[in-house]
Amino acid sequence: MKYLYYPGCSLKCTGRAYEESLLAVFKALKIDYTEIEDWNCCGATAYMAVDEVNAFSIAARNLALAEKQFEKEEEIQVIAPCAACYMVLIKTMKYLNESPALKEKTVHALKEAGLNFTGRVKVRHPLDVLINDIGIEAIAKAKKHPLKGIKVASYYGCQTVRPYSTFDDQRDPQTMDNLVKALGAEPVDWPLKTRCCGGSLTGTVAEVGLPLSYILLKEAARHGADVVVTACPLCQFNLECYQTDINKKFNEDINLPVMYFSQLMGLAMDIPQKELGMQRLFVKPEKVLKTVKGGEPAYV
Amino acid sequence: MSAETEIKVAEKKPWEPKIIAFFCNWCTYTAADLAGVSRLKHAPNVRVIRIMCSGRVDPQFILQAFASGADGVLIGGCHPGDCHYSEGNYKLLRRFRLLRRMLGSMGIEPDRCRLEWISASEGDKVKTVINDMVEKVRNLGPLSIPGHLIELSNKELGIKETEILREEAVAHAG
Amino acid sequence: MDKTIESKKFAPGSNGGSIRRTIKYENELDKNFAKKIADIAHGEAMYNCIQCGTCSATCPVSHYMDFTPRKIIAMVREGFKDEVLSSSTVWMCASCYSCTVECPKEIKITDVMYALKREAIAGGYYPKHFPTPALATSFFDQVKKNGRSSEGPLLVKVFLKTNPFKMFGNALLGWKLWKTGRMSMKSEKIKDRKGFAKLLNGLDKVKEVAVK
Amino acid sequence: MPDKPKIGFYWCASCGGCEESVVDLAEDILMVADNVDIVFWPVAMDFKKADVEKMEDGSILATMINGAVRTSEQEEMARLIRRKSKLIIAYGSCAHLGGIPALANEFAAQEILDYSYKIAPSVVNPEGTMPLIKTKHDETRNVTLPKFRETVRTLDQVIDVDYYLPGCPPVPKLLKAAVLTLLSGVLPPKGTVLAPDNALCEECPRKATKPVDLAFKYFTRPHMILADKDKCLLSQGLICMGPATRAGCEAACINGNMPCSGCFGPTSRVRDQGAKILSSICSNIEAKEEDEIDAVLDEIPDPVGTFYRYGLAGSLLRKKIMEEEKQ
Amino acid sequence: MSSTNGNGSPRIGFYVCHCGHNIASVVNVEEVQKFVATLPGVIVSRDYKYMCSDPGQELIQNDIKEFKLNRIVVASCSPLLHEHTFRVAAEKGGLNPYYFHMINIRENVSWVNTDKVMATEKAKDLARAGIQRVFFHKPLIKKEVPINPAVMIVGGGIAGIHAALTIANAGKRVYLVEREATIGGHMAMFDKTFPTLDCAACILTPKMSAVKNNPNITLWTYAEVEKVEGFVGSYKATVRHKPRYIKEDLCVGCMDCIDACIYKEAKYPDEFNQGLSMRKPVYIPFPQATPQVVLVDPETCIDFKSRRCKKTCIEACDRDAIDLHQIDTYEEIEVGTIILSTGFKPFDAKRAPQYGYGKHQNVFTALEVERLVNASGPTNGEVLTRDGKKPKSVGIIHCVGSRDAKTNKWCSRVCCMYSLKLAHLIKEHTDAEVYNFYIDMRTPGKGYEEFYDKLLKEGVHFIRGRVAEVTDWALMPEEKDRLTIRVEDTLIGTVRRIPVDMVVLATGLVPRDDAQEIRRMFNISCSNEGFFLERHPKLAPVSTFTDGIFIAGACQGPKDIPDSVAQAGAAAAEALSLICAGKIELEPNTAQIIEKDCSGCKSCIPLCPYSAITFKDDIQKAYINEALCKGCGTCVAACPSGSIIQNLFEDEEIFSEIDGLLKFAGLETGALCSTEMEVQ
Repeated sequence: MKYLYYPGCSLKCTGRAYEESLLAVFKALKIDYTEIEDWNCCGATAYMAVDEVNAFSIAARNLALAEKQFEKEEEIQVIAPCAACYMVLIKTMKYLNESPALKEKTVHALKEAGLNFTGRVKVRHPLDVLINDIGIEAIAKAKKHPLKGIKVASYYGCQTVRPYSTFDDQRDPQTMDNLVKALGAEPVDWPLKTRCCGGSLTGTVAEVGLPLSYILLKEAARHGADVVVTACPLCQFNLECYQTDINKKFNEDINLPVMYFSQLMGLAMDIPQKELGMQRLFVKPEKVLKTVKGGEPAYV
Repeated sequence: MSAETEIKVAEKKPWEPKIIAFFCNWCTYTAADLAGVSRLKHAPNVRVIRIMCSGRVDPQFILQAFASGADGVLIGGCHPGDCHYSEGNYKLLRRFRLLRRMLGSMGIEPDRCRLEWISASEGDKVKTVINDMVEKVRNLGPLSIPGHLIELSNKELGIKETEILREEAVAHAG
Repeated sequence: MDKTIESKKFAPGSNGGSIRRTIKYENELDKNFAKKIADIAHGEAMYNCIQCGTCSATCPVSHYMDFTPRKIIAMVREGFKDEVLSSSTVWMCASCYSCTVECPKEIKITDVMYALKREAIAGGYYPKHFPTPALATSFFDQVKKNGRSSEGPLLVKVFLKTNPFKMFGNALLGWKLWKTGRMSMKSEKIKDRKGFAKLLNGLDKVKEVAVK
Repeated sequence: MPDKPKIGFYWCASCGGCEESVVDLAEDILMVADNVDIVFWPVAMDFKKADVEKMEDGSILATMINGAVRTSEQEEMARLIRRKSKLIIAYGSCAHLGGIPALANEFAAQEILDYSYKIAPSVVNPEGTMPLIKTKHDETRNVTLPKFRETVRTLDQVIDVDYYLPGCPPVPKLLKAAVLTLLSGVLPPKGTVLAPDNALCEECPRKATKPVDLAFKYFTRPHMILADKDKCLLSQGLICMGPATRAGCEAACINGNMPCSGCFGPTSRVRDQGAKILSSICSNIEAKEEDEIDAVLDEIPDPVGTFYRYGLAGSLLRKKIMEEEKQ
Repeated sequence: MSSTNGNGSPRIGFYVCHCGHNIASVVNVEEVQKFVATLPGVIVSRDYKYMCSDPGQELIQNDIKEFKLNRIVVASCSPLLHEHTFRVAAEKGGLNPYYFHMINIRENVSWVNTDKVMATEKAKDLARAGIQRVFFHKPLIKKEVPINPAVMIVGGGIAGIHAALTIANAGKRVYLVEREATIGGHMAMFDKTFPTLDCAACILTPKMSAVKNNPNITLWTYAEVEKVEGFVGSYKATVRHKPRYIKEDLCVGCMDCIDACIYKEAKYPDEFNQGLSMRKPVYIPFPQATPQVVLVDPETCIDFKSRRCKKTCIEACDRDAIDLHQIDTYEEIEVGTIILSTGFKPFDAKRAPQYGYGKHQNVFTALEVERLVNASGPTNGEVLTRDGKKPKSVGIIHCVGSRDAKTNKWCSRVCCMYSLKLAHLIKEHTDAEVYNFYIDMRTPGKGYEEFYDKLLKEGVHFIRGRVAEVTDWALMPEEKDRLTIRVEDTLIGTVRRIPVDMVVLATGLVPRDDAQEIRRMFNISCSNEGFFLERHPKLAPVSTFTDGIFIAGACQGPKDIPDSVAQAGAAAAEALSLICAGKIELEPNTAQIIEKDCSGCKSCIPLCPYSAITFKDDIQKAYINEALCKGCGTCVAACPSGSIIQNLFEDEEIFSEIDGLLKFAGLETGALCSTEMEVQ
């Protein structure tokens, strides 16, 4: 199957490692993707707060671009790895299809920009694609170094499974855990898989955001996780980059690596660490690296 | 009163769709009552005729309704398997499938003739179905067959014009 | 756990603990407020609320809000416009959608929060020095201009707007990010910015029409 | 000499078969001739319209008009004859129900003209010449043609009709009976169809072979199978209109191993022959699931042509509702 | 349309009802009345406040005499409600009741339409249709069928038991069919009953044995109804007796076989105790089971697996009551009426995953706790967590599965009260801190609110808020290794985390899984949520749309014990009233074939679901057996030569109704042509 790829702003910046590792994995699994040409910001959570119609329309622009780029396809598969982008794009599809008035407005505006939106797009999350299109078996086969004895806490965050996505259970999702199993690691069953990490609050209102991230790290550690894997650039950022602040604030000494599921896959599939953006991590997943590479340094 | 005057009367008021409904006593008519008891407001364009079973609906009734000026016909029966008389609704379904196709070739759109399974408890479905159908028929516009037949007869009864022609012919001949 | 929270500053009427009247007179209420909020997509579900509090209980940040989400819904329905729009609640919402998922009456609470954020910004209610609205607006402007957001410049802007000193607190983090190539100060832009502008103008037209 | 009762024959839109059927009376026609004066019969003898106009109103005892009404001329003549005759008998399926010509009611008049003068493959008409109501023949004379009406109508949709003699064409036996009734002077109530009021199965030679449970699994058509000569045709999946059609023809078609196509029209208790046969046939289909039902019904490709072969003009809907008629 | 089926030229009396404001507030009844007065055949046209009132009916009767009316049309409520009333009125006036026709302008017009003008137009159309219809009405003779005095009751819970005893005590034969091995239903599992706190067993078991001992009651447990045919007065039901591998008549319930079973330890989850205790393959559901008969569970009995068991049980039984080769047996019974009391099913707590039932071992359902607190239960009345500890604090979560768009929209009505009861019992047994988490406290019933007061005094915590989640992750030290309930205390307006040792889920009541099949079998309806539908929510709460079939107890909707018993009584009374009347009148709306017209085409014969139509070979025509005809009219619609008529629904009656409803009333296509003549 052919896919269109919508990176979103974060994956070009704080989340670069996500993009690098994901695309590396795609390549390794021979997933045929092309980036949407001249895509724009999805509007994320902030845009909706200022102007609803605009928010839907700028999101719709990307869908329209997709339709333009793949005009022949019956149904266009768009992969959006960033949880926020993913959710916003699905939401846009849903609302435009459900509210004709809104759709009319948007389509009219898109016309102004020389675009059209018919609603042929299907927005997919990479986890969805990997599990349901590629399949656990294929992934299990693709791994070179089974992650024996590694305890992985899958952290889905909010918007990957809520509220519109349907590829997994909204309260107790399993896809990432299955993925982890396929890589030979041991998923830890913990209760906070989908609890909020604080989102942008962690950066803006630390006194509210930090505790949330803290709870997550602490609970993951309590369940004996060696590493936390996420599918969202913001979650990864909050959980990893604020660990020093968190330790300071709650006088703990948590040192829990937080990486993208795609990076974990890459390591297991013996993809060079550089291609997986491992060097961009603040907290190195030493234990994982030992298992895959007999303890060589992770970065050059 | 002659149909002609009727037409004029009809023209005075803005057109409103007229829909004849045949509801089976056990499911759909009861559901309509339930809609009433629950005060579920809906479009006033549907006139219900109560029959014991949707199986009683004779295709003649539907044609007669159209021929007498209905813009749409709605039939309501028990869900398949739920018929109070075990299978009347299936018998109707079979007639309906062909009748609807036939109406199509007679220039009557499928949306004007509708069959719905509505159980005794589905008062809300009565409401939604009626509103939906009234809207669809409203968009289709009036059918008013008798109206057409009369207009068409007026148009056809061009006696005068033939007379004139003949006179001319005679005149020239003479 | 840390309870001190800046948002207290603008909790309704909490002007330094002075005595304050809590009775509410009908003429102080905005009777159209509920309708206005309900008019957003799927908003009518808001009227289903039975005040069970599931939203508040499942919300990860409700304990930092001056009104819990449940209470906000009640206040919206009754027209407590000023209190709602000047409350910290809407700006605490992290859009995690767990309330939307858990609500037994299928109320899209997160969307209601968005609607309130918009109202607050439009009505100039929102606290000037509180970061979240600042983030929202700066983000909005940036995307409007460039078609994309660039976290580096964005954060700088937000801090300048709100609390410049915080920046130094985050200097170390910023440097680490820059070192690992996860943060740059250059602004991302899309190519077809004209078309993008057209798109947004087009919308403004549509809206005008809607207004007329 | 004593005046014999006057009888007339006239034809409108018809094939002439009805006229033939009069001759089919064979020697009985002499009986008729002895007892009545045939004062008007364009097919057989030379009459002019003027002759009829000269007659005084109501001077003809009965006129048998066959054929449906499509043109202004037919309309005009029908009215004229109505004035001149005490009784009008709609003679044959076309006058009675519209007949084969009435199938044209599935199309607009213009469509039909266009097809027959321009589109039809056999037509060679480069100039696209079309019949005109009025053409200048030369300096002195205009030629006029009757107007081609929008629809085909049954006789009683144009004039008041007293009796109906059904059939395509009516069978001699019934014609003879009709004439005798007229002469007898004891007349049945107005509007009577001069044929038995039961369905054809009553007199069908294959009645006994009709199973109690038809449970149709499929339908077929005469050109597709070799029908068993003594088994009920419905039981062989052929659409036979017999159950919904008046008896009186003594199952002529069935005896020719062809299904009844309904030319005698419905019984007095039925308003719409097509609707009724549809109802009874469909009710007896075996399938229950919508798509299975449709699969069986798809084997009736042209329901209108099948169920209204003779009855379209006289049916409840009478004609196709044309797009332009809907506003 | 001028034809009147030869019953005299019609003299019609028309009456339109205000129904107080119910109709008059939307429909301009006076306008309708004036309009109808102008219609052909109408002699009197009146509007009146309440037509169904005595004066209203007398009005009709007097007019019939005074104006020699021979047709009556009343425009008021639904015929399903008052048609009978007015027919009787017409009859009293000396008219054949079937000369009456009823028009529904309340349920079909005033209650569902808002536009007064349109509604009035609609009412007029309906009236005109009715007027035109009665032209063709014929006098008909009522059809009566006898009532078989035997009654079948399906479901032996408290409702079924009470109904059975009531009818049996009136001296009538009752067949009580119960699916389980014992009667008693859910009530038998309860410990105490609210609000009086008297022990369920103490009040139930006497009634159970009364059933067993009543000579008029045939008690069939471990049996299911397979098939039901016939109609009110004479139903024929086929009952399947499931093999319990014990000869019921021989077993005296000595339970020697149970002791003798080669399984020395009971190792299979005990259904009656909600799997909180174990039983053997041969077992008796519970000590007071009625009948006192053991049964063998083929799923777990070795002999059924390997056929190589020593069969110590058989040796042990000195009455040779054990027969491991039993098979299904069928029995056919004839009854006149049927009462369905098939009960409910508790909501499956797993469908509310946020409460962790099945994930956290100390989350219990209410029914499990009922067994725990029960002296004869798995813990002999001790309330213990699954790890065998006495809980120091217990949280009871109300509305589990109820009032939730994702699961059940409805309120289950009994949960608040039984939660209060359990709170009391748990406190009594353990003296733990008990928290009730409720959305709204619903205590409508005699002594219920007082019971709530009592609980408040007992120091039980009441927190108004729907629990968001039950989790085992500890944020605070006191939460370690316990279950934490996260909830908003909505009355205070803050979110709270409350650690407990035991969570009780007050699961709601839902329809039984096979409610739909049952409903089909008995030809009745279900309401949207799946409970059996009553004929009228207020006026016929235990009747169904099928005559002679009644419903009682929680199969009709969530209900507590007092209400179930009350309904059971009502259902019994309904059945008895039919039985005492001895016969029931049926609508004479049967079909008949006009012999002289029928051509014998046989099209109608296979269409009749009751095989009421046969082919008479001697005259070569079809014939309808009126006794078998139920009056659906399918054959009428399908008769290709129009030779079948259905009383009350003749073609002409319906055609005239259609025409009456539409503008071109009375002008059939033929008539239309004559207007063409007028035009020229």
